[in-house]
Amino acid sequence: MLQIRDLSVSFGRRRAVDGVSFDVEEGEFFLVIGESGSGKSLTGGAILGLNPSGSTRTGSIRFKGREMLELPERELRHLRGDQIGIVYQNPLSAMNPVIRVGDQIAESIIVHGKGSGRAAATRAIELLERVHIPDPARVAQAFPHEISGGMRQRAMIAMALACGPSLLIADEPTTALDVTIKAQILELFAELRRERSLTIILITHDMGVVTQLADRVLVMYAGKVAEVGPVETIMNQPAHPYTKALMLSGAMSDAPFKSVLQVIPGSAPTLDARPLGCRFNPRCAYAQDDCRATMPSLRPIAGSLAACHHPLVGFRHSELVA
Amino acid sequence: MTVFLLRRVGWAILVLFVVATLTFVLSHVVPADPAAFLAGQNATADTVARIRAEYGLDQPLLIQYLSYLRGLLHGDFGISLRTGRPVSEDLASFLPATLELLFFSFAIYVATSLFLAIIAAKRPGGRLDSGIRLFTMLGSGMPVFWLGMALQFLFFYKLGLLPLGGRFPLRAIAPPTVTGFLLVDTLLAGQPGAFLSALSCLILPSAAIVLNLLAVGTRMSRAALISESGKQYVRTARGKGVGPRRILYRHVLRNAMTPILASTSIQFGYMISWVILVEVIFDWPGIGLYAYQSFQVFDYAPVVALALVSTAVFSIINVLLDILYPIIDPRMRSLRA
Amino acid sequence: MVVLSWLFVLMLVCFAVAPSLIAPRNPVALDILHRLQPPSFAHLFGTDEGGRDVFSRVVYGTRYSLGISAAIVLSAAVFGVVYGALSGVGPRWLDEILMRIVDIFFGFPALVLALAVAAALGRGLTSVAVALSLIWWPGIARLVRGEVQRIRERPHVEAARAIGVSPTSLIWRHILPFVMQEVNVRVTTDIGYALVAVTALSFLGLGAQSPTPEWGLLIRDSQDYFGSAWWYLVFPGVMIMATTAACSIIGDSLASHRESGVAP
Amino acid sequence: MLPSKPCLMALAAGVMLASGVTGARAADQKLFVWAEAVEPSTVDPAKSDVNQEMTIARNVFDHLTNFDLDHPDHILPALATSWTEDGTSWTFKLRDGVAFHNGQAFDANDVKATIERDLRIGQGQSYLVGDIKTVTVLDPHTVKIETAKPDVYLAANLSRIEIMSAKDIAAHAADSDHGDSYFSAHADGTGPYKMLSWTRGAQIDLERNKSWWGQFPAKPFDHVIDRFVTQASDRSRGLEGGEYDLANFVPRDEAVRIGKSKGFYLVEGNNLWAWPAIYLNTKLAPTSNESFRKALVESFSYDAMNQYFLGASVTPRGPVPAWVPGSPEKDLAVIKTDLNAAKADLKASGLSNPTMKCSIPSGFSEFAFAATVLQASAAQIGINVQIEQLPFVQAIEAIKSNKSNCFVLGNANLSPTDPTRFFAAHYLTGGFYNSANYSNPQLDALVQEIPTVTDPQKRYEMLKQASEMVVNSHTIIWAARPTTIVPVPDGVGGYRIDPAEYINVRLWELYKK
Repeated sequence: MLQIRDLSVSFGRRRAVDGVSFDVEEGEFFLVIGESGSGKSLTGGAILGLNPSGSTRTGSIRFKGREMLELPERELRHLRGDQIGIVYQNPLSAMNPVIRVGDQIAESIIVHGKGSGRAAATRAIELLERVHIPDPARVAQAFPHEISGGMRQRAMIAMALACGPSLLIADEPTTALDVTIKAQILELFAELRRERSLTIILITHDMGVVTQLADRVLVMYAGKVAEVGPVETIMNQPAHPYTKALMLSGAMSDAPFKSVLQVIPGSAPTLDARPLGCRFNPRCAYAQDDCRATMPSLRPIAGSLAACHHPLVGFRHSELVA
Repeated sequence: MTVFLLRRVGWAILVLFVVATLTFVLSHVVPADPAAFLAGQNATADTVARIRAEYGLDQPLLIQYLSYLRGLLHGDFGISLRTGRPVSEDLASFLPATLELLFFSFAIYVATSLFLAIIAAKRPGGRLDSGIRLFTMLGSGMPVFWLGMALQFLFFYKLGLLPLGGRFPLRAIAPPTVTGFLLVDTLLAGQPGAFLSALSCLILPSAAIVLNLLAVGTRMSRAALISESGKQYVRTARGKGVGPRRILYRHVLRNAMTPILASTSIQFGYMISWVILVEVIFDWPGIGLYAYQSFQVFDYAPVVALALVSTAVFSIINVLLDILYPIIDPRMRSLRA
Repeated sequence: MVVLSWLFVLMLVCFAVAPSLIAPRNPVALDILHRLQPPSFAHLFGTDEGGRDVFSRVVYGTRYSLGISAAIVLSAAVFGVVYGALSGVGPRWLDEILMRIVDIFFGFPALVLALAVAAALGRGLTSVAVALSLIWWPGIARLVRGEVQRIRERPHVEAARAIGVSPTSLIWRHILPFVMQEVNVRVTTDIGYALVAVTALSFLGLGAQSPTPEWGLLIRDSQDYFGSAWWYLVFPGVMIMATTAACSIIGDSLASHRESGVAP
Repeated sequence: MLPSKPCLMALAAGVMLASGVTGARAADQKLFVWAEAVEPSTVDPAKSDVNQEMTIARNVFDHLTNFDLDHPDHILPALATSWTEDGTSWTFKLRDGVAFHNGQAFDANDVKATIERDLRIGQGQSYLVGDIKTVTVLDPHTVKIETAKPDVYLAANLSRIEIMSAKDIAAHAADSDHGDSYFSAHADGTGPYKMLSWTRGAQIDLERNKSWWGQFPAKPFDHVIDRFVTQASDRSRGLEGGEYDLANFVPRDEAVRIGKSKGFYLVEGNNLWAWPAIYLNTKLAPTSNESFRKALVESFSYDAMNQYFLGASVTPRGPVPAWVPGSPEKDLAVIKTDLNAAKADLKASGLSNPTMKCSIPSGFSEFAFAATVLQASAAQIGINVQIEQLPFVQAIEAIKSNKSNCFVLGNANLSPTDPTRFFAAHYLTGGFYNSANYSNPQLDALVQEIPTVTDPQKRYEMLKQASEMVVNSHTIIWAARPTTIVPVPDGVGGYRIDPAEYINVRLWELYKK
C-alpha cells in the first residue's frame, strides 16, 4: 500500500530525515518509534506533504501506486482527510479552539464534497458515536475546551475518519493522556483496524504501545532507520543496541520514554552536531572504530533489518525480564 | 455577562467624571475672560460685565463646577461662547459628521490592515512583506496633518479627482437628514449619485487617518496571523485536506481576531485623535473642527464637550469589543462567567 | 537601515546640542529681500515668508520639537518606572489602586485629552509638554509593572530573595536592569510618536508660538504659502517623518537585541 | 477573490464618479461660492461685529443710507430716500414699496425697533450710533432721530445699521432672551439676498431676492453659498482650483501669485484689514519711559514692513488713513527709521540693557511679522524684545493687566466717514482696545467734540491736533498700512473693496462675466 524509498526531509542543507525506506502493507498496524528529534513525525508528515514550510522532500513515497512527491498540492489535498487521515497529539491545540467540535468533523466531509450542511452535521454525530463518545449530539455542539482530553482525542480520531480513509496516520495520539485513557484510545485503534480493515501508521515514542497492537515496528534514530521488523522479532531479539535500549525502557511497561535517556548515557545528537559514522556511536556501549568511521546501512539480521556494524546476537528479551 | 457589562459601564462613567473634572479644573487654571471676546471689539465695559453675568462667569469656581456637573447629568454641556448656542445643540449638528468619518475610516482601516497583513503574512520576510512594512512605516511616520495636506495637493490640486474638503460637494444637493450619516441618508433618499458624492468627500480624510495607523495595525494583524498560522490546529486542518483559503478565513483569521481586536481598541483611540486633526484640515464639519474653532477664540465648553464625547465614544467601542470577544472566541465565555 | 537610523539620530542630536555650529543662519533674523526663495546652495531648504533660512530653522527647531518629545517621554518614563515598579513589587492592594488609576487613563483617547488640557493651560510648548506627559506615563507604568511581575518570578530573583537580598537591592540589582531593557525599547519608539503628537498640537496652534522654529509650527505657518513655497511645507514634514521612522527602526533593533541577549 | 477587492473597486468607482461630479458642477452658472475664513457666531445684525458676520448682515439686510465706495463722504439714499438735519434732530423719508423677505412691508416702525434694539444690546456696530437718544415714528414713511449732541457723521454711520423687522422683534420680545437666540440663527431683512439655510459647520445658503428694490447687474448670481473654510491654505487652493469663486483672507503671497496667474485678476484697494499697529504699554517699565518708546518708534524698520507687503503699503504718519474723508495724514510729519536718533533717545531714557515683552494675538501673520520686525529693529540699538503669541483674548488681557509691554492690533472703524472712531476704542481713556493704557484727558475732550463741529475746516484742524497728540505720545508704532489684494477669477465681475470694512463681499454687485 505504501512504499517509501530513500526519503529525506531537509531544512536547507541539513537533513532531518535522511534516506528512510520502508513499506507498509494493506491492513497493517505499523509502528514508527523514536525519540523526539529522530525525524519520525517528519516522516509521517512527509507522506501527506504536511511538513513545515522551509523543508524539502526527496526520494519516493508511493501510496497505492501513486508517487506522492510528484502530486501537485491540489491533488494531495484531495487525498488528505479523504484517503489518508491523520491524528495529532495534544488535541487541545490540534483542534481549532473557536469552532464547534461537530463542525470541525463536518468540515472534512464538506471540503471533500461528501455531503454538505445538515448531512455532514449528522454524519459528524454518528462519527462521534462511532468513537464511543457518550452524548455525541451535545459534544458536537461543544467547543474543544469544553470537553475532556480523552474525548478530544476521540473527536480527533472521528475527524480523521470522517471520509472513511484507508490509511490512518496517528502522530503520538496518546501523549499527554493518562494511562487508562491511553489504553482506551489504543483499544479504539485496534477496534477500528479490525472492523474497517484500516491501515494504521502509529508514530510514537511510547514503548508501551508496541507490545499490545503493532504488526511491525520501525525504529528511528537521528533521522535514520535503526531497525525495522516484525514486532515479535524486535521485541524479543533486537539487533540494534539502540533498539535494545528502547526495549529496556519499554520493558518497564508504561514508563515514559524519558527513561531511555537514563538507560543510555548522553543524548540524541542535534541536527547540527551529528557524529561521523554510526549516529548512535557516542552513546553506544558496543561502539568500535568502524562505528566511528562509516555509517552502517540496513541489512537483514535475524528476521529484521538493522543498521548496525556489530548487531547484538543472542539477546533475548525474556532475559531482561528474568 | 450582565454583571460584567454593568461593571464596564460603571467604569466608563467614572472615566467620564474624571475627564469632566480634569478639564474643568485645568480650564480655570489660566484666567482669561471670554466675555471680552464675546462682547465684540467696540463694546463698553458695562456690556462686558453684563455678558459675564449672563454666562455665569462671575460666580465662584465651586458653584460653576457644581452647576457644570449638574448640567452634564442633563446632557447640558454649557453654552458655546462662539456660536452662542447650547453646546449640546451644536454637538447634535456636528457629531454625525464626526461619527461618519470615524466609522468609515475604521472600516477602511480594519479591511486594509487585514488585507495587507494577510498578504504580508503569506511569506513573512518576503519581498511583499518588506514592501508593505516600508509603505506602512512611511505612512505612520507622516504626521496626519501633513499627510492630509499632501493628499489634498495631489488629488485635488494636481489631479482634480477628489474634493478639497467638506462633507458634501458644494454644488451637489444634499439629501434630507434622517440618520445624519450622509452615506446612509443618500441611499435612503435613493440618490446613488449623491451617495458617491458623499463618498468622494470621505476618501481623502479617511485615507490620511488610515495611512497613519496602518503600520501598527498591519504589524499587529500580521503578527497575529503568523502566530496563528503556526498553531497546530492549522496542521490538523491541512491534514483534513482543507485548502489554504478556507484555512485562512475559517481557521486562522477567526482565531487571530481576538488579538487583532485588542490592538484595534488602542488604535481606535488614536483614530479619534486623528479625526480631529483631519477635520481641521479638510474642513470636515464635525466636533473636531467645532472644538478647534472654539479654542481659537477661547471658547472652552466645546473643547470639554469634545473630550467627553470622544471618551464616551471610545468607551462605547470598548464595551462593544468586550461583547464581541466572547462571540469570536468561545473560550472567553467561560472566563467571563 | 539601522545604521542609517543611528546616523540620522546622531545628526539630530548634533542639531539640538549645537545648532549654532550647523545652521548657516540665524533662525529668527529677517531677511525680507530674500523671502520665499526656493532651495539653493545658499538656502538648502529655501527661505520662509520672512526670508529666514528654513534649513536653519529646522536645525534650531530640533531642540524644540525633538527636545520636548524626548523630555515628555523621558519624564513619563522616570515616573512610569517608579510607579510601575511600586505597583509591581508593592502589596496587592497598592497594586490594585495604582493600576485602576492607570486604567482610567486607558479609558479615554489620550491625544484628545492632551488637546483639551493643552488648550486649557493656554498655548505654549510648556502646556504641550505638561499635557502630553500627563497622558504618556500610564503606558510606561503598565509596561514596567508587567515586566516587574514577570521578572520577579524568574529563578535568579527567587534565588536572590531566598538568600536574603534586601528588597531595595532586589529591585535595583535583580529586577530593574531587565525591566530597563524593555523600557529602553519603548522610550526609543515613543519619542517618535511623541514627536508626532507635539507637532500635531503645535500645528493646531496650541504648542510653540512663532517665531519659535518648532517643526509643527513651521508646517502650520507654511500652509499660507502652500502654492508659492512647497519647500517650506515639505522639509519640516520630511524631518518629522524621518525622525519617527528612525526611532521606530532603532526601537525594533533594540527589541530584537533584547530578545536574543537576555539571560533566561 | 479577497474581501478587500470589492472595497478597492468601490474606491476606484468612487474616484471615477467623483471626478464626474467635479466635472458636472461647472454647469451651474448662477451659483457663487464665497469661501469664508470663519463660521459666523451669529447672523444677528445687532451683534454682527466681524467679517464673517458682515457677509450675512450686509447682504441680507438694507440700511437707511449708503455711501460711494470711491468717495466715502458721498452718502447715497437707500431705505431712506432723503433726509434733513437740524443739529441734534434728523428726519428721514423712507422708501415706499419695500418688503421683507417674509413678505411684510417695511415702514418707519422697523427703523425705530431696530435702533432701539441695537442700543439695548450695545454690541456689534451700535457704537456708531451710540449718541442716538430717541427714534420717533412720524408717519409710516417718516422717522425722526434725535441725538444727545450734534453728530455730523450720523447719516454716514447709519449706512452700517441693518434694518430688521419690527414685527419679528415684537414677536420674540416675550422670549426669555428677548429673541437673541432666535435672531442669532435667523436673518430676515429687505436686502438683496435671502438667507435660506445654515448648515452648521459647513455653509449658509443665500438666494437672490428678485423683488429687491435696488438694481442688480446683468447676470447676477441667483444662489450663493457662504462656505466656511477654516484653513487659509484650503481657501487659496480651492480658489485656485475653481472650487470657490472668491475667498476672503487669502494669504498675501498666495493672493498675489493667484491673482497674477492665468484665469485670475487682482483687485486692490484700501480697507481696514490688518494694519499692524504696535501698542506700547505706558504703565509698565520699560515702555512706561517716554524716551524709550520714542527710541523704539525711531528704530523700527518701516522698510522691512513695506517689503513684506511687497511694496503695496505705505508707512502711516498718524492714526487716520489718508483715504478717510478729512484725514490730516498729508499734513503730518513723515515717520521714518532713524537709528542715531533712536540711540540718543535710548541713552536719554537712562535705561541700560532693557528687556521688554510683547504679547501678540496669534493667527495673524502680519501681526507676528510686525513683532518680529520690532524685535530685529530693537536689537540693533540694544533692546531685547521677547515675543509671545497668545490667543486674542489672552494677549489683550496680558497688556491690560500690565504683564506685557506691547500688543499688536489692527483697526476696527466701520464708519465710512467718522475719523473719531479711529480714536475711541484705541487711544481714548477707557477704550477697550486702548492697549497702550494711554490716557490724555485733553485728547479725550478734543475727540469727543469733533462730531459736533459743523465747519469742516475746523474739524480738520481738530483732527490734525488729535492725531499729533497720539503721534507725539509715542505709544504707537504704525508699522505699515497695506492695501488689500484680492484675487478674482476672470469669470466674476463687479468685485469692489469697501474701505471701511475688512475683506467684504457685496454680492449684489457681483455678476457672471
